[in-house]
Amino acid sequence: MDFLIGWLAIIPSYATPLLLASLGLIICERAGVLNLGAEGLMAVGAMTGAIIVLSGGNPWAALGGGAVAAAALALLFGLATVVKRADHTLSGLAIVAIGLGVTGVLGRPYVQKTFPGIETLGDLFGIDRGTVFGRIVAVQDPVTIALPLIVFALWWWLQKTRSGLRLTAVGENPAAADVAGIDIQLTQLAAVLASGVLCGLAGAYLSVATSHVWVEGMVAARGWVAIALVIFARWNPARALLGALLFGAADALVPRLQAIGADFPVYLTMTAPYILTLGVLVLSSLRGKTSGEPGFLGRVYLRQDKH
Amino acid sequence: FTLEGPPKVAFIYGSAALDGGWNEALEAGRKAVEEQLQIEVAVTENIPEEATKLRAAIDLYVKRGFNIIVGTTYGYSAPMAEAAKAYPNVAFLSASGTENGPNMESFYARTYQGWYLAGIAAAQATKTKKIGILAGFPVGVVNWDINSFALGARSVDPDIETIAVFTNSWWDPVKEGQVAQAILDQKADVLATNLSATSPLDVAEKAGTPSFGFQLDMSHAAPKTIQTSVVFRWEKYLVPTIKEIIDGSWKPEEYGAFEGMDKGVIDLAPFGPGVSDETKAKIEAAKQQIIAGTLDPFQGPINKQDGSVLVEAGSKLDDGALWSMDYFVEGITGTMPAKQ
Amino acid sequence: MIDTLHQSGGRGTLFPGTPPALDLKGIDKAFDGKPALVDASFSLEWGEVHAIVGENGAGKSTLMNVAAGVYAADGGEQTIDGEARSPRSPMEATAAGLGMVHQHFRLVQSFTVSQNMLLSLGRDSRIRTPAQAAAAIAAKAAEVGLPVDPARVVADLSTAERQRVEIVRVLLLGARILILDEPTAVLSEEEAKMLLSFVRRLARQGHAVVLITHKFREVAGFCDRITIMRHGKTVMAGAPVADIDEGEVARLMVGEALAVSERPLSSPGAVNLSVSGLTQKPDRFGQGLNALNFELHAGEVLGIAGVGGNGQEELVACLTGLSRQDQGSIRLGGRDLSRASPYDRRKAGLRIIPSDRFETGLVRELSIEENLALTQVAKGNFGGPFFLDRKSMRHAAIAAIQSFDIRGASPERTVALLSGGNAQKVLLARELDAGMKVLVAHSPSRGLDMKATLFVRNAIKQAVEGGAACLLISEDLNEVLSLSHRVAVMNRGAIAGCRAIGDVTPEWIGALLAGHV
Amino acid sequence: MFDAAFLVRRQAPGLLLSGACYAGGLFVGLAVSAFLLVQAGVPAGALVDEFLVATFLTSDGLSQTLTAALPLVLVGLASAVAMRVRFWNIGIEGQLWLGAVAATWVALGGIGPEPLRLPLMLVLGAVVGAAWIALPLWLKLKWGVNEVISTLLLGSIAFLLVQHLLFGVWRDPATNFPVTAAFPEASRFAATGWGQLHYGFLLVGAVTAALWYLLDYTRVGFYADVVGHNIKTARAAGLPVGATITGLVLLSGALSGLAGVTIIAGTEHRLSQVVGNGYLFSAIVVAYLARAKPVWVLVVALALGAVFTAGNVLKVFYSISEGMIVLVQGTVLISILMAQFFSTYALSRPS
Ligand SMILES: Nc1ncnc2c1ncn2[C@@H]1O[C@H](COP(=O)(O)OP(=O)(O)OP(=O)(O)O)[C@@H](O)[C@H]1O
Ligand SMILES: Nc1ncnc2c1ncn2[C@@H]1O[C@H](COP(=O)(O)OP(=O)(O)OP(=O)(O)O)[C@@H](O)[C@H]1O
Ligand SMILES: [Mg+2]
Ligand SMILES: [Mg+2]
Repeated sequence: MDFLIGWLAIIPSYATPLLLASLGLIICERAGVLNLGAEGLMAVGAMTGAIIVLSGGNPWAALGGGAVAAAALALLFGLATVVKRADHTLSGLAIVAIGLGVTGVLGRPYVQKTFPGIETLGDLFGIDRGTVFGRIVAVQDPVTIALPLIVFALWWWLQKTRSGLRLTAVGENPAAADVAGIDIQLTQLAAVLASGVLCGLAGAYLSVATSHVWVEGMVAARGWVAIALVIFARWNPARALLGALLFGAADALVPRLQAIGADFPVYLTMTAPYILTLGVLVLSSLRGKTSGEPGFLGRVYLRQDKH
Repeated sequence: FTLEGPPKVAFIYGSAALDGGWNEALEAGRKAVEEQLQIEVAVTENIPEEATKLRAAIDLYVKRGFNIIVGTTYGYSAPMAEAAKAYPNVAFLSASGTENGPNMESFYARTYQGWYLAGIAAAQATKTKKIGILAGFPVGVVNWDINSFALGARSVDPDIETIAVFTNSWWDPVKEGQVAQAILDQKADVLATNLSATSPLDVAEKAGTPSFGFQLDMSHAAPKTIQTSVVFRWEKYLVPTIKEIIDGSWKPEEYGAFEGMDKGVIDLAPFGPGVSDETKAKIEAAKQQIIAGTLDPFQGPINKQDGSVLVEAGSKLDDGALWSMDYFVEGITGTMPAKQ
Repeated sequence: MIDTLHQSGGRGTLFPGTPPALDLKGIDKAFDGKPALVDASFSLEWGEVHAIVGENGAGKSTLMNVAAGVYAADGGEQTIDGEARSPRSPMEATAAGLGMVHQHFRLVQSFTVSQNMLLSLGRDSRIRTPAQAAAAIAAKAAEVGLPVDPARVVADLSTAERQRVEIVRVLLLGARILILDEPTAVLSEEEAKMLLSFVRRLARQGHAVVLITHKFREVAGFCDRITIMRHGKTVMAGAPVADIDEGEVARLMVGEALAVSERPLSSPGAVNLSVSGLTQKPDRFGQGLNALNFELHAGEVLGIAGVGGNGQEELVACLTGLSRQDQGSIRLGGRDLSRASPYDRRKAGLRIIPSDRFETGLVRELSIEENLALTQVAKGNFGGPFFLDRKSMRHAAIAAIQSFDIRGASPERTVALLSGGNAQKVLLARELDAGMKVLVAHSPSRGLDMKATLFVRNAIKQAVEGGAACLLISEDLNEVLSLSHRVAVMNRGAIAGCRAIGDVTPEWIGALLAGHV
Repeated sequence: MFDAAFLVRRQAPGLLLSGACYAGGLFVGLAVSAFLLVQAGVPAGALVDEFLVATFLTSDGLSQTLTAALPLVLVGLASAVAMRVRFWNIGIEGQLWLGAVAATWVALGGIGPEPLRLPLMLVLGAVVGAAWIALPLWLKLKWGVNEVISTLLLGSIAFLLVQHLLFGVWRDPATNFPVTAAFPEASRFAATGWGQLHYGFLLVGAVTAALWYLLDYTRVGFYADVVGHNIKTARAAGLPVGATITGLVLLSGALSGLAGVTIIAGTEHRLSQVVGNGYLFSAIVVAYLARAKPVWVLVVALALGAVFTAGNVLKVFYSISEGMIVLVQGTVLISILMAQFFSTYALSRPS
């Protein structure tokens, strides 16, 4: 029981950064821009967040700052892919390099300096940690708690609002969106920026909310997991939430099993989330579901092309 | 071994020099060499543990007249040994390496001595009789720390259970914080980290749990709850050794330099505010015994985790056994990730 | 003559004294140096249906795309309702009251009709929710008399339905100038007739309509004036339809008179292809097949008429071997090919001209010589498995380019750069080879101009006279009737009836077609 | 916005224009990089002296570049052959790891007679690399499972398997570090004596030449082009679509596996936790910039090898951090990518 409670309580801390980043990627890719740069964007967010707190800033400002800084890098990505119509895949990889590189250079003076992070709900509202509810909820922070709302809002926006439809239309069929009077490039740029903001937030969450310290390379491939999650979620925010929880749960389980001395092959067990994802992927293909991939993902639209 | 030409020293790091942990401890040693010996010491960071990349860096240095090369990670060991054969007039020092030769010496410190003392302190601090330690990968130099920590604690109270968890990475502060939480969730009320990141100490500080750091004095990360940190003082090895190399009196140890508390290469950082005088006294006494050689953490009788006998009473593990340690001792709850 | 017509351009005008709805003068447009329009002009009056005809690649779509703000002209002047206006985007054109229904529809397939509609409505529109949009669509559709179901997903709609959605959309956006780019190419005869009467009505109510088409019947029956284009120029501007006959149009379009095609002269021989009990379950994408039977003899053309979407695509896919029937058999010259691979079917002499040449016929990105060699390489015609003989490939291509009169082609150019008619010739050159026994031709002249159409039909004719058999599947009844020895009608995935050409009457076809819709 | 209204695609950009844009992008990228490096403390003169001279004009620099390029060529080719049939092999590192694992098994176990040891390692490494991509391939062909994610996932799984071995049966019992014992001579490529270059370069050269011939002069290459551009047409034309995809994708896996063997038999002489790191990024960049053409893969891989060599020089003598070097790579790459704009599109403005 204790085991279960501890496990449940920690899952959100694993899932939150993954989910934030994949929501950003979903927005971006729904507009047709394939974004493989998540790892670099998150790195910039993580470093900026840390620098802001270490320079005396408020942790919330740090989250915001991380988002803004990553958005700036995303703007470069947008300049390349949307304005200069460069290849999306390679531009994404370049953004990873630039993000990791910039943080390595600018972040040097800030490595390994512990700082205060975001307050948990327990701190904020004095929730009693004696009860089961308290033990699970008190350790969460406002970002995590807000996430289901964000997911729902995003889902609603994409499905039910006109601007959400316009975004999706750009990714599905930009020629149709163009004659409908939608500014393709502006929409895509906005979507790219949104992915910058959310990936930056995810990165800043890692340093500011989870570990309260910054080191080079601390994103540790979580950006790539977020990309896998988007495909797993079939570009649907609600399924991304589910997927992030699933990934998080599996990831959180391994150290906990070690801590109770369970006899199991750790590295082989760590393959479980990957095998599980593969399984889900195969199952959904088996049931003949479409991948949900936006029709024009990763391709370049030009009005004066033959369509 | 005699050096040709004026001494020029180069340090090569596997990642950033100022990493807050392992490299930074060596970097302190490098600075001491520079100041105390009044020679220039060059630095290269982020050379991956690949033969091609390391060898290229060594070649470049040697071509420019550098003749004392210090490599700082175990993955450098084999390619450094090859370079040592190719450059017999260059001295090679390999931190946590495993190869030695006429112009090459590996060096490491008996960290387990410090961890034994930390274990004693942890036993004084625990109420639940559960203490926790998180570590990176299950290699010998890590396993002996964990085992020694547990043995130190059980020397005070044989009922103490030590929870040990490997994060399976050397460098992931996010995961380390989460693993620390996992240990605390198992009712451990003392937390030690065998890694470089401070995030576990941060978790401990929030929870009010007494904590132990490693490699450098980590008290800044947990000013209230830190007990102490097991720290390296590499200058105590590097300065005299490089001096010997320059003098021409250096003779590399056959099995490498393996220094302990007697030389001061391994030590404890100043105690935190929460450590009682009684504990301090106890630790100080044990420390003196270790320095005197009358106390060895791996002195029998010791059983393995499964209850089988590891060391009979009256004997102790030799250095070879220490390096190949791939098991937990009795009283540890934890999983060896890839048991054979 | 062109000049006089241009100046007298008001003869069809129902609203004298008003400025032209749309006027384009001296339009130039080149794509990366390659001219598509050279000093082209066009004038459209309120209240008329104005046809634009011309060969493939003549510049019809390009001119209208310039008018609608999709392409930016390199030079020239444009007025809309008397005001100088050159829209720089489709949005600006919409704002000026000009709406275009493109040759390839601009709808988001995964959206419903009303969601598509919401997209197009400007920010200031009062319609903000799908429900409001649905109501508006329903109202507009009722007003103009085009049935449209706002709740359905576009991907599930038939081509005709999609077109209605497009038309209702531009009308709802307030278009008074309506440009329809080859709207009837994808419609059945019935559907086309309905559409054309509708636009005529619209024009009479005061709209102005541009109709791009390749069919003179439609010009004669439904349009007021005609503009003819050739090689990017306007060769006849706005002549009243009543003053001109088909021969004249054809002459102006291609610059020479056209020979009239006939069905191949030959007496049918032995059964070459026999299909029996072909059945495939219907799915989301199509109608499926329902115990379909026919026999095809050497030296004959069997025409299969029918409204699109009655299983034609599925039949061709099953014959090609791209999809597998659930039941039934396919035999060619006595061999059972029911489960054979496309390769074995080709080896047995089956050749296919698909309805969409760039989907299953040609590879856009590859060169003409490679496209021509596509089916030959595997047979070892251009070197063995470990060596590809590019030299002989090129020689073969040069020969094919000559004998099929593929224009604008050199062997190493990519097929994407060819016009539709010439691309189709590449396909014909490849498929009509010596080994052909049975040709399955699906809408072989869809979207082609008269000259190219004639070329395609002649090629089929010659092939059949040489002893091959041809299954001609087409929604163009004219094509079926002029080429076939026997005519079958396809309905709901089955052959509803089959007769020798001499016995075919309009009533018979009408009755069988009417089984559907 | 941004003159979208006037942009047209160039129909067939000339070689000169393409080359000029490539060079222009490279130049701008290098200029920005040089600025960054000077800011970071590298004297401008040293950039030329050390960087250009040491990398390209010294024997050490050249042998270093060649050695570094060998695995890059193989992974670049691996990525390229898969790209030819529109298969995204994101699991290159996984196949590389397992190829190395197979070779290690042969080397440590002393399988087979000594003269055949190295060939056996190469063959087995290639086979296992191919086997590791077979599952994603099968899933894609059979059920249309997206290979981007399945190969990515299997890449992660492969690395964990390596961990399991390195911390389990293969750990060096003497030191207990996750490094295998060193391979005996029979399991290594012989050294040429020129820097670290080993005779694996002959293998890499031969493989490149073979692939160049395969893709440009045989049926397989022709089939691959058709399948890669229009799979439906390929099917309808009766081409062996499944076999073509299967062949090239398995080849991709095999090449990755071979890269793993080349690394451990050529320079590392043991299996460790780092030998496969970072090759995915390089592979995709190389294949993409080389337009998936084998000969160009060779050229681009050599260029990237030179970048690594130059990076080493900067790290060693100017304390330039890894971050700066990665930043420079990213900057040059994105600059080249953006420059393509000018050769791909033209403005058609009213005159
Ligand atoms: N977006 C484009 N890019 C390049 N060339 C184009 C483009 N659009 C049209 N062209 C070329 O311009 C010329 C005119 O084409 P257009 O589509 O206007 O012909 P069309 O008269 O509509 O023919 P069709 O009857 O085949 O529809 C052709 O040579 C065509 O290939
Ligand atoms: N998009 C394009 N880009 C470049 N050249 C093109 C393009 N489309 C067509 N062409 C070339 O321009 C020439 C004129 O094309 P057009 O479409 O007018 O063909 P055409 O000769 O009239 O044939 P058709 O009888 O099929 O209409 C052709 O030779 C064709 O190769
Ligand atoms: Mg055309
Ligand atoms: Mg057209």
